[in-house]
Formats: sequence, structure tokens, C-alpha cells
Amino acid sequence: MGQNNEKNLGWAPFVIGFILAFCVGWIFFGKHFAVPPLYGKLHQPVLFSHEVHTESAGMTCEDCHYLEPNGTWSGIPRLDKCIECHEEPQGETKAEIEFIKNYVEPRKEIPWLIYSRQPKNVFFSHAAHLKIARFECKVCHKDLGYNDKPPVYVYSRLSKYPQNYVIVMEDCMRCHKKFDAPNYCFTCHK
Amino acid sequence: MHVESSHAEKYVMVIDIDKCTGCGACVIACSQENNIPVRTDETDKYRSINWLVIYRITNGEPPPKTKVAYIPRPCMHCDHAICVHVCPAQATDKDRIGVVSQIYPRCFGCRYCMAACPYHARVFGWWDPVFPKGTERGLNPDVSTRMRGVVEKCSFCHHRYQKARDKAIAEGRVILKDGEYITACAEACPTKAIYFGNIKDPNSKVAKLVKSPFAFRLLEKFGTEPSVYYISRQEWVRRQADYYLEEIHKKAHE
Amino acid sequence: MLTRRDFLKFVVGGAVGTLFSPLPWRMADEMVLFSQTWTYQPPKGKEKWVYTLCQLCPGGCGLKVRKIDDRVVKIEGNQLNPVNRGGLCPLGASSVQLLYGEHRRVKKPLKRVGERGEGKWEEIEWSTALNILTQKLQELRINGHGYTVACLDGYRNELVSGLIRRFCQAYGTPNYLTMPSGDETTSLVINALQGHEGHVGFDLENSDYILSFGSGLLEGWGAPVRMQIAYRYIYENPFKPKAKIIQIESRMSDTATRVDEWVGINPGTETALALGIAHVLIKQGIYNQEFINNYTAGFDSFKKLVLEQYKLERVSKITGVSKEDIIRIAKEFGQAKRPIAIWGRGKGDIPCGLYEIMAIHSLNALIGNINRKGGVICFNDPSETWWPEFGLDEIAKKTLSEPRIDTSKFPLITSLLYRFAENVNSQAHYKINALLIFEANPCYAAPDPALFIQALKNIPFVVTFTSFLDETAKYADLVLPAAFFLEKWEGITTPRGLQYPIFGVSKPVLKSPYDVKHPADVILTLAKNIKGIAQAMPWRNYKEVLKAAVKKLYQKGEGKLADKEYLVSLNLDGSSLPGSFEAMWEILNKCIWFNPNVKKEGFKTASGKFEFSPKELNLSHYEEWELKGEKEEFPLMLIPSERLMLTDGYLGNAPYMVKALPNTVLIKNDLVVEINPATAAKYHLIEGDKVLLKTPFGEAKVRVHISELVLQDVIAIPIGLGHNAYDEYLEGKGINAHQLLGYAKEKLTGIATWALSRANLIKI
Amino acid sequence: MDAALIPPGVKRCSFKKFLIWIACVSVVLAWGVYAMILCFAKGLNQTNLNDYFGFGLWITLDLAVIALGAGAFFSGFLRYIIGIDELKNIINLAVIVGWICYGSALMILGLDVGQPLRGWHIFWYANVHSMLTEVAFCISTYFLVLCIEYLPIILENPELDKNRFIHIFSHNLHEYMYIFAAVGTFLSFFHQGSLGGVFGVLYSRPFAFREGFFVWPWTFFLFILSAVGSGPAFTLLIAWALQKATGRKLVKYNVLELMGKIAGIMLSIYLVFKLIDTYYWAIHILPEKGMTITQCYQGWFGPYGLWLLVAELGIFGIVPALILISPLRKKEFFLIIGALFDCIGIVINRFVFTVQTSAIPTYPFDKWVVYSPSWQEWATTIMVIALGVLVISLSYRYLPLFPQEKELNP
Repeated sequence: MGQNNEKNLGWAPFVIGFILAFCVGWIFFGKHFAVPPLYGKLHQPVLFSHEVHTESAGMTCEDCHYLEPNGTWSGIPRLDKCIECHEEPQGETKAEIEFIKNYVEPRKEIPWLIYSRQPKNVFFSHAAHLKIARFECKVCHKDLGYNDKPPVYVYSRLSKYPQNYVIVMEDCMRCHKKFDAPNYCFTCHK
Repeated sequence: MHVESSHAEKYVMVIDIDKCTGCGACVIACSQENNIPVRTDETDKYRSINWLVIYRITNGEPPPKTKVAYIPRPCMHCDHAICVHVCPAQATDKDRIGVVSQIYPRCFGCRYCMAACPYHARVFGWWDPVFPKGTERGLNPDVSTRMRGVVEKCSFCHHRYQKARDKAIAEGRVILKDGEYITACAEACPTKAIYFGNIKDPNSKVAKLVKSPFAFRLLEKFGTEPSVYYISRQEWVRRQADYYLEEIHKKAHE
Repeated sequence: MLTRRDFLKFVVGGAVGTLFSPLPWRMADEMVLFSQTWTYQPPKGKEKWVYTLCQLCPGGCGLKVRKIDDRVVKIEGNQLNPVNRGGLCPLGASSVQLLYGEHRRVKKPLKRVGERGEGKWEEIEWSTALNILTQKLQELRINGHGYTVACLDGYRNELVSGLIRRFCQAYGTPNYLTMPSGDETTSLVINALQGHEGHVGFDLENSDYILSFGSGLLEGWGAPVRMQIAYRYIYENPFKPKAKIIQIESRMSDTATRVDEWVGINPGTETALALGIAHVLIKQGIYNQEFINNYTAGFDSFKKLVLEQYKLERVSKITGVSKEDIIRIAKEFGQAKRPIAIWGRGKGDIPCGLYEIMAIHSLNALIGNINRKGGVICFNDPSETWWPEFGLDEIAKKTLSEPRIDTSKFPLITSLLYRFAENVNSQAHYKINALLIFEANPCYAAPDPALFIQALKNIPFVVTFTSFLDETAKYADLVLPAAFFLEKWEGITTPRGLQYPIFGVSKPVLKSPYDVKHPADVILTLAKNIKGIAQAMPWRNYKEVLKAAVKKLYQKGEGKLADKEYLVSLNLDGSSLPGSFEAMWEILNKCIWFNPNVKKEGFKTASGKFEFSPKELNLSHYEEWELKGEKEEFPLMLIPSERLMLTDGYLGNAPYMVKALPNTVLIKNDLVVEINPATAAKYHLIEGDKVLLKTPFGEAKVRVHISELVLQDVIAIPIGLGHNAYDEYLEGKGINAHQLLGYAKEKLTGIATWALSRANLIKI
Repeated sequence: MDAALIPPGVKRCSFKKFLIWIACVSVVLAWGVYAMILCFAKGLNQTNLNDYFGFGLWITLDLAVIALGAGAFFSGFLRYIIGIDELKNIINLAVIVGWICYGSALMILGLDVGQPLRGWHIFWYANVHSMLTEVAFCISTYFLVLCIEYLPIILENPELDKNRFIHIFSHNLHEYMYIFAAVGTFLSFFHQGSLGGVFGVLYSRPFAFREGFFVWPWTFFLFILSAVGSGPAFTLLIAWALQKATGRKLVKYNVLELMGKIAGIMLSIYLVFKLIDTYYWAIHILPEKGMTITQCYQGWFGPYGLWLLVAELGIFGIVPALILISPLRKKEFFLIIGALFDCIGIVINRFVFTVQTSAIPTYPFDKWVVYSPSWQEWATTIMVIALGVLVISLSYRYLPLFPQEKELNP
């Protein structure tokens, strides 16, 4: 019962409890630290540098990522695209050698980790966003196309979905509202 | 910046009942296109998932005067879609191209829309979706499979619109040509009894067809304003499409 | 020490702290994602459209196949095809399920280990399977028993049929059997009356009065999709249709309810009605005098016959059709500009009697609409001339001289499946040592399947080439997985009843997920390995056979390529053949070859005229079908009812098709038969009652659906269900109508049809 | 054994006897729970609902219990707002009955949806135009109110009351109870109404459709009236049943009679409007949709025949109304019959709106479909009732529900 005369800890237990839970929540369930149990980190199978390709090699985004004539998006190029140039190693960097050894020679498709992977039941039209809205890639993909070293891939162990760089429904709808683009169920869901 | 394409689109379906032989190709094509599950026993027609149903009606005359007609019934995509009004979770809405669109993962299966829809166009997933072993390889990636416990219905093959539009955009257009976007059932129909197109485009086939004196819609008196029109030159067929109070009906005809 | 109260504070603090952390929101988010995607979602991929031709029925439809990466996800009609003009039938539309249905496909060669019919298998390699097969055939041939090997060919308008026939020849067996169908009798009759051995087409689109003796124009007769389009074309304007269609049958089928008139006729009396109509035509002199005089022989005896023996009273009594109706129809028929009388019950698979077709076709002769617009068109299918000559070795020569096992008593007809079974069982002539079955399912679809199953048990070595684990496979010693039509090369010849020849090359659209081979390729390998028949099969693989065929077609230079978008119309124009064979082969990947203005074949009988009474057959006359059982015991008549949503025989219904069946066909697992209210009253039955349906061939529990659309004392049974093989979506659903219908025989020809049978109902 | 927990000065049956009783109830409960688990695990294929009958026994139950639970808010309203003091003698019971009714309604609703995991969507993605949203919000908030109203009653348990803090707390709660009564009344008016709206707005279902006032169809108001017309009757039925079960007098007859009177008056008012409404519907709304009243009923005696209409408005409508407003109610027998019929009538009304609406063929060429619940549906329904019995038993045993009990049983 309440009327014990031992020394009362006052607010201390509350504060301790608060801070403890607060930190646990942020460390283990916040994306930024991405430590288990909920989140995991992965690295791209190949140390790919957009910077090298765009600046040194002087390629443009459209060389690899483009709109098919039927309006679908090419997405990430398949291995044969890489092989066009990387049949022979370009330079002696460790990454390059690795890449040739592991993928080009055995002709094995690269299991890229896709930062902006959406659930399979979501429809997204690159065509509309590029040709009608005239968005630049970075509007959605942020700096992904410019970095020299692929950023770490943070994903949720439960739903297996990527967490950093991913666009969620709220973002889509906000933007669609802003530009009063259609915002109906079937606009994105299928 | 305003990215909404300026042109008006409202897609409607016109079904010529006199041309429909009830062969059922549309139903199969629909099922194949829209990843419709199939159970080993589907003889309970009130619990069988179909986006497109064919009703068989007869003129009630004894042979040899008997006449049979078939009424293929997709979702009516009503302009006054009661299902949209009543859905408590905004899981369904009226699209800008006239399609009553829907988010399956949003729906929590209260079935209020089913109670509301007089066309029985909405069906419920009573069981987990199953596909005959092996045939999941034949599923269409443009349409998501629906989990148990949600309401689903015909979407006018909206994914085909998305594809057609993407193609148009790639070719630098925003307006689709007539026939560029048609539903799977219209595509399959051997007698081409199903027409589909943009009614706002005055040159489209459907725009002309709906003006036909024989064009009508199901249960118009209920005031749901369906987007699916039917054509039949047979009086008895038209009579069965809606309720008539004899005397009122007679007056209308005199 | 911590008091309870302090602990509470701690907990509360914890709870509040959690609320201020992302934890709860993240978890909610995760839950949403989880419940969004907990069903299997098909993977995305690159889309691709490829063209091919349907081989699921003799319809010859052009198909457009949608592929995602290497998966086939959709079948659609190909607009570049004058036959189906972009249309499709339920079966074609559901072929994806047939392709991928794992429980029904044969995935690897199977060797029987259990008893016949037990369905116990051992998976073996193709090489082993082929060795077994080659050795067996080799041995039998060398010992001069080649003729004891029988081949049952289930193909209809696929080119491979020719190859199989050729193989039988070279190997030296006369016993080349086909699955019974209406075509058999048709070619027999046309050959007898007109001396024409080629294809028979019906130019319905141009006819203005169609007298259909039970042909299910909308139930899949001839080329199903072509007929659907023809219907649409004829009734384009319902107020003045381009033709008047009269449907004559014992059950008012959908066709009957949608055409101008239905004439209810007693089952199996079509011949009498046809002759009755002839009676009126001749009596009233409304027939084509000029044609009769110049192009026909034996008219007078025919005239004598119908005038004397087919007085309307008699006909009316036999058929149950009123005199007035007969007279009226006859007049309408005679006075129409381009009338046509067509035969072939239901889908046309149900055999017709010889005299039935003779009688019906003689109506066409009376009106003289043979080989003219809107009439019966006879021409030679190009494929018939393609096969190069080849020499037979001594063994073949010797064994080929042996008589066929099935048609000994009936020289007219080429193949009689039920006689084969009977003779095998009775060991009447000689023992059959081996049977090769090609994509056929006689244990389900043969007249009286039980009889055939018995026969299989008496044949020591049975091999079946099939894509599906069907009833027949259960009784075979060797089951060889045949490539499904989407997985193989095939040549498609003119579909049943089409009025112009076509040829299409159907190419594989995907690499089979299973270990299958094209039976044709198997035959070619056999030919190489069996001594003495290689010379007949100079091709390396089946694709080469097709190439050779197309080359022949190209060299002939006739016809066009159907590379236009065909709409519902009569439009039959195409572009002329390209400059080179290679180019033609290329184009044939996309569309077909056809010849709208093909040379029509005149009368090649001895007299050079249309024979009303060919000597070997003499005059067509009505005789009752030989029915098993006594009228007293079986007072009712059982007839099959066909529909597009049901396939009969080798192809079991796809799951989607079973799903689409109405409750008037299937309720739970019970088959539903149709009876007339009067019959129902007589037997005290109400809608949905369970009854025991008994026929001389068997009995089964079914439910009744009471409908005025069937004649009194007639029971209509849906044909195509009641499989006990394939997968859980088909097995055990309904009753196999063949088991109950058995067969009725025609005395002279021995033709067996399952068009009717005596029956009885017992309430339970 | 549990003597300490039993309120002072009242007599209760032996603990053993009580345990046996609870055991019996629990068996039924367990059966229901089993059915419930089945439905959650295997999905709604366990029911006999189908695409024609999206709503069935469960929704009927929800509508019915919510109507019958209206006794809580209405007597609360009369007691605290209007100030009819006698009602304090039964208000506790009324609150508990209400709490049970709403609790079970929520429980069944949770069971009735195809994706219970997503139940919260109705709040998170609420569609303000949907009557169901209104219902969900009002019911759940009102249930909270009921909990608050129930709380002080629980806290009056002697053992709990010993605690100083709790004592004071519950006392204060009592002080402010009128606020909650007011809030409850407000909410209840809305969700009772919107429950009616749920069907009234269906212009695609001529049988249920009603024109109306502002956004609310007439059924909105009819449901409110019918609820207050039956709620009090139900409460008094429970009170009476409790007396019969325990063999003790708990409330003075005049209180019961007062409840009966209130119910009678409200029911009569309701019936007047209902009859007008039915008439207007038959001669105006239906013809507008091209239908006749005969198309809405399956003959006279079919499963959905006209007998339903007669029963609802006649035998179980006008009859109880007359009994309850007439002096007849002074006789206990008639009072109970009246109350009973009253409740039955309302249940029929809710049933008709839920099930018959779906049973009527919508296409002229379609046919009537009959629905009969599966055992799982019945089991869960009965479970809910068992739950109610359990709660009442416990409350009666351990809480001082009836202020008059002591003086009535010296």
C-alpha cells in the first residue's frame, strides 16, 4: 500500500524508464542506426560508381536507364549491358577484378539491391513522371545517381523492404496533391 | 506546375446483347487476365469469385417460341457509385477516367459495398486465393492477387489503361486512340459484342453506340448511372433490364 | 530497494518513452506492408507477344501469346487470321491453365509398374523409353507381325497425322485407326456421291437459308470461332438477317433459341425428315431442274423412292414433325436463293449415319448448290499432295496385305474403333500385340469406353503419347509426354467445314517446363532406328517436315498470306506470296496461308455426275439405328448435349471452364440432366431431384433439371464431364456421358454413334 | 469464502452454487470462443454468408443489441439531465446492460470483418461520407463512456472501496456523472441514427432506401426512436429476470412500471412515424424505383413474406405499445409481455433491414435467395449472450447494484 515510510525515489524511476525505452526505441527501431533486430544493412554486390561512369566515362543516365518504346522503364541494366564495355577489365581496381571474376566471366546476372523497390502490387509509371511531369531523377532518387560509392542498403528484416531512399505512399500522395496529378486508388495500386 | 493532361476521358463499355452468344470466352479471358483464383468446387455461385458474370435470361415463352439472351455483367463503374459513398475506409473511389478503382490492401472486408451494390458486381474473398498447382506461373504481373477477406471486382482492366498510356506518353501523346485501351473481355469476344472506349471522344465507336434508340442500362431507375451500356433490339430483353410498373410503362409507350 | 509504486513509475515511464520513440509507428508500418503482400504476387518482367495457332480443336484459330520473360501469361486471338478474326473461344482462352496445370501434365516418360489402371509409375529417361519402344516394334516387324501393331491417331487437322499414316505404311501395318467423328462418314458420302476425296466446306456466310440438322452452330460445330463470327455476320442487323436458319434437333439448344426457328425432331430420325423434305421438293417440282438433268445420275430412282416411301404421313409419324412444318420448310428451302442443308450433330464430333448424310446432302443436290456461292464447296487440301512417294520394303509389303482388324465386315468405312475393341477382345481375327496412341483418350471418349478398356487389357504392349495423365494413360505400359501445342512445331491444315483451304505453321512459344518431345520427332527417330523404313522418313526433325511442306506450298504459288487485320465481315483479301521461300517462312510465323478462290473439285464419279444412288451403297433410305436394349425396359431416349464450355475427350476442361459451368450442368459433383416437365410429371420428379439414370450400357446417379427445351421422353446429358483422371479440378466431377450413351449402330456401314441411346429414370 | 467481496447487508447464494452456475455459463462461452477462433483462423468461409448476403446474423445482432442497450443512455439521460429520480434505482443495471450490449457489438463487429488486422483502417482512413464510419466512431467512443460509467459501480465493491484514493475517486466520478450522461446521450443519438442511416442511404436498395432530412434518411430518426422505445423495456426485462433468477426483490414495481411507461410512450411515438414512413415508402419511394410492395416480400408466408411486416408493426408493435401505455401495465404479467413483445418487434425490424434487404432480388430476372446462419455464427452469437449473463452474474454478486435491495429484503 501507499503509506510505506521508506525513502521515496520520487520521479527517478519514471525518468529512468523513460530514457531507457526512448533510447531502445530510437537505436533499435530508428532507421538511422539500423541495428538489429528490426533493421539490417547490406552492401551492393558490386562496388559500382555512378560518378566514374558519368564523369570519367562520360556516359549519360539515359545510356543505361531509359524508357522502352512501349513506355515501360528499362530499370537497372542487365549484365550484357555491362559487358558491352566490361568484357575486358577497365583498370586494375580490386572491385573491377572482382566484378569480372564473379559476374562477367560466369555470365551471372548481378543481384543488385534496389533502394527504391516498391511492393509488387504498386504501379509506378516512369513515363508519366519523366515525360509529363518532367521530373529529374534526383527528385525521387536523391543523390543515388551521383555518388562514387553505392550507399549502404538498409532494409527491414520483417517486411524485407528497403528503408533508406525508398518512397512511401505519403510522399507520393503529397506530391501528387501538390501538382494536382491524379490521386486515385488505381493511380498507384493495382 | 500542372501535369494533369488537359483532355477529358471517361471510358464506357457497350455490350450488344443480340450479338452475345453466351460462349463465355470473355469470362475466361477476364479470369486469366486478372489472376482470378479457382477452387476445386465452384458450384456455389454465390461464393465464387468472378469479375465478369453472364446472366442467362429467357423470354418465358414455351418452345418453339423460346428465346434466350445472355447478359454479361462486369462492374458497372457507376457515376453515382453507391459503393464508393459507403466505403468507410476510402478503399475505393471514382477514378478520373470513370473507373471505380480500389485498394485491396486498404479494404478490411466490412462488405458494406456489397450490401450496397444492386448489381452484385462486388465479390468477397471467402477463402485464401488458390491457383491450380503450376499455374501461378501464368499469373499476370500487372494485376495483384487479392488476399482473403477483402472485396474485389472488375477494374475495367485498368492496368491495360496504364500500359496504353505509358506507350502513348513514350510516343509523345497524352490522348489515347480509340481502341488503344480495351478490356480483356472485349478483346476476347469472338462475336465482338463488347465495345469499349472513351465516350468523351465524339468519334469513338461507343460514343455513337450509346445514342442508339435500343441502348439502355441495367436498373437505371435506381439512379446509379452505370458506365456500362447494353444494346438489344428485342423488347423483352430491355424489359428485363429494369423494373417497370405496368401502367407507368404502358403510358410511356403510348 | 524498489517499492511496488516505484516499479509502476518505471513501467509508466517506459511506456511513455516508447511512445516518444519510432517503435510503435515502425511496427504499424511493418504490419501494413506485411498484410499487403501476404499472398503470392507474380514477378514483373519483360513483356513479349508471340504468334501461334491453336490446336485444341479442329478450329485453326490464330493466337497471340503474351509472355513475361519466359512465362506464358495470356492467350489472345490473332487479328491477322481470317478464320477467327481476333476472336477466341473459352478453351483457347484457358489454355494457359492446360499448359501449366502441373497435376494433369505428364512431366517425364513413365513406365507402368503397378497393374493396368492402377496408376503406379516409374519415371524413366527418354532414351530408355525409346529403346523399349524401338526394340518392341523392331522385333514384331522382323518376325512378320508388323500388322499386329495398331496406331490410334487422335489428331484432326494437324499435319502430323500424315506422318503417322506414313509411318504405319512404311512399318507395314494396315491398322491405322482414328478417333470416330462426323468427318469419317462425310468423306465417305462425298466420295460415293461425288467421287471427291478431299475437303468439304460449307459457305454459310453467303447462304440465305440454312437448314441445320442438329449442327450446334454456336456450340462449337466446325471451326467454333468462325461459326460465332458467321452468326454475328448473319444477324448483324436482327431486323433483316442475311439468312434464315432452321435448327432441327431433339433438344432446343442455345443455337436453336437464337436462330429463326427450332424444329423438334425425334432422336435419330433426321434421315426421314430430309427425305420427307425431298418428297415435297420433288412432288411440287421446286428443285433445280437444270442441275438435276445435267449433273446428276440416278435421280429417277431417287424420285421414285421418296415419292412412294416417304409420304408425309409416314415421315411425320417417324419424326414427330407436323406435315405443315415439313411442307413449309421444304418450300422455304426450295424457294430460297442460296439455301444449304448441313449435317454433323453438336460439335460435329458425333458420327452421323451414312444414309443420314446422303439424304441431307441430296437436298443440296436437288437445289443444285454444290460448288457454288453459299453452297457446299469441295476442294483438295494442299497438304494432301505434299508427302513424297516412297518405296516399301518386302516385310512391309507382306504385312500390309493383311486385312484390317476392325473393318473386315464393313469394307466401306475406313476405321471403326468399337469394332477394333470387339475384335481384340474376341481374338476373332488375329492378336494385336502393340498399340500406339497419339494424343487420344479412347478410354474416356471411345464409344462405350468400358469396351475399349477391356481391349487395352488384352493388348500386351500399349504406348500413349499424351500431354496429360488421362484415363488412357492409366491403362498404358508406356506414357510418353507429348509436347503441348504451345511447346511444339505443328502444321495446321484446313479446319472442319471451312469453305477455303488454309495452312498455318504453329511454332513453339516457350521451352517446355517439362521433359517432353513432339510425337512426330519420336516417330522420326523410330524410323531411323527400325530397319527398313528410314527411306520413308528422310527428315532430321519435324521442323524440316514443315519447311518442306511450306516449300511445296510456295512452289505451287497459289493462294495468299493473310496478313491483314480481319474484322467481322466477308473480307478475305490478303497479300500475294513473297519473293522467296525464306520470306514466306518468316511471314508464316505471324499469319497463315489461305486460298479464298481455290479450285473447286467437280464430280469424279464413274458417270462424272452426282450419284443419287451409288451402286455400292444404293439409295439413301431411312432405317432405325440399331439400339441396344428393349423399349419396354428403357422407354426413354438419352441424347448428348454439347456446349462450348465443355470439351469432350482428350482435353479435359480447364479449371476456369469447370468454374464457369452453370448449375444446370453441375451441382457439387453431381451431373445435371435435362428432362421435359411432362417426363418429370410422369416420373414424379421435381427440380434438382436425384435419380438413377439407367441405359443398356450402364447406370449413374444424376440430378434432374426440368426444362421445356427438351422433347418429352428425351433426356439430355451434358457430354464432357465425369473424368477420373487429370487433376482435382476435373476428376470425379459429373458422369462420363459416353459410358451411358454407349453407341447405336448403322446396319450397313457399322458406323457407331453416341447420338442416342435407350434409357430409363429411377427416382431415388 | 468470497464473503469479503459481497456488498454488506445483502444476501447472496453460496459460493459453491455460484461456481456451478458460472461453470455452466463458461461451457457455452468456450463453445462460442472455439467458433470465434475458427472464424479468425480459417476466415469467413466458416459462416453461411455469401456475396448476396454480405450482412447476416452478426449485423442483425449488432443492430439489435445496440438498440436494446439504449436503455443505458436513455435512462441516464432521464435521470441526470431531466432528473427523474426514481430511475437511480435501476440506472446501475441499465448501465451494465448497455455496457454488455455495446461491448458485444464491438466484439462481433471485429469478428465480422474479413481482415480484423486492418480494423483500425476505419479510423485511420475514415471516409466521413460513410454512415459506417460514423457508427464506428460513435460506438467506440460511447463504449468508452460506458466504461467510465461502469467504473464507479465497480469501485463500490467493498474490498476496493477500502482504498482511500479509490473511495474518493469513485465519489468524485459520481459527482460528475451527469457530464458523461450528457456525452453518452449525444453520441448515442448519433450512432443509433447512423445505424439506421447505414441502410437508409442505400438508394440502390429500394427496400431499405428512405429519403430524408439533410444528410440523414428517415431511418436515422426512426432507429433512434425505436431504440429508446425498446431500450428501457429491455432493461426492465433483465431486472425482472434477475429477480426471478435470484428470487429476491431488487427494485420496487413502480420503477419497473415507470421504465415500461417510458418505453411504451417512446414506442408509440416511434410507431406513428414508422407507419407513416412505411405508407410513404410503399406509395412513393417504391413506385419511383419501378417496384411494388409485393416484389419486396416473398408472398405472405415465404421466408421473407409479408408476415414479417405484420409481426413487426402489428403483433410486436402496436400490441406492446397499447399494453405499455395503458393501465394494463400495472399487472406484472402484462408489463413483462409488453416489454418482451416490444423488444421482439425491434429485433424483427433490425433483422428485416439487414437480411431481407439483401434477400430481395435486385434484377427483375434474378430470384430470391434464402440465408440461414452456420453453427459458427450461432455459436458466436450465443457466446455474446453468455458473456452478458456472466458479467451480470458477477456484477450482481459483488456490486451493490440495487439501492432498494436492502429495504426490500429486510
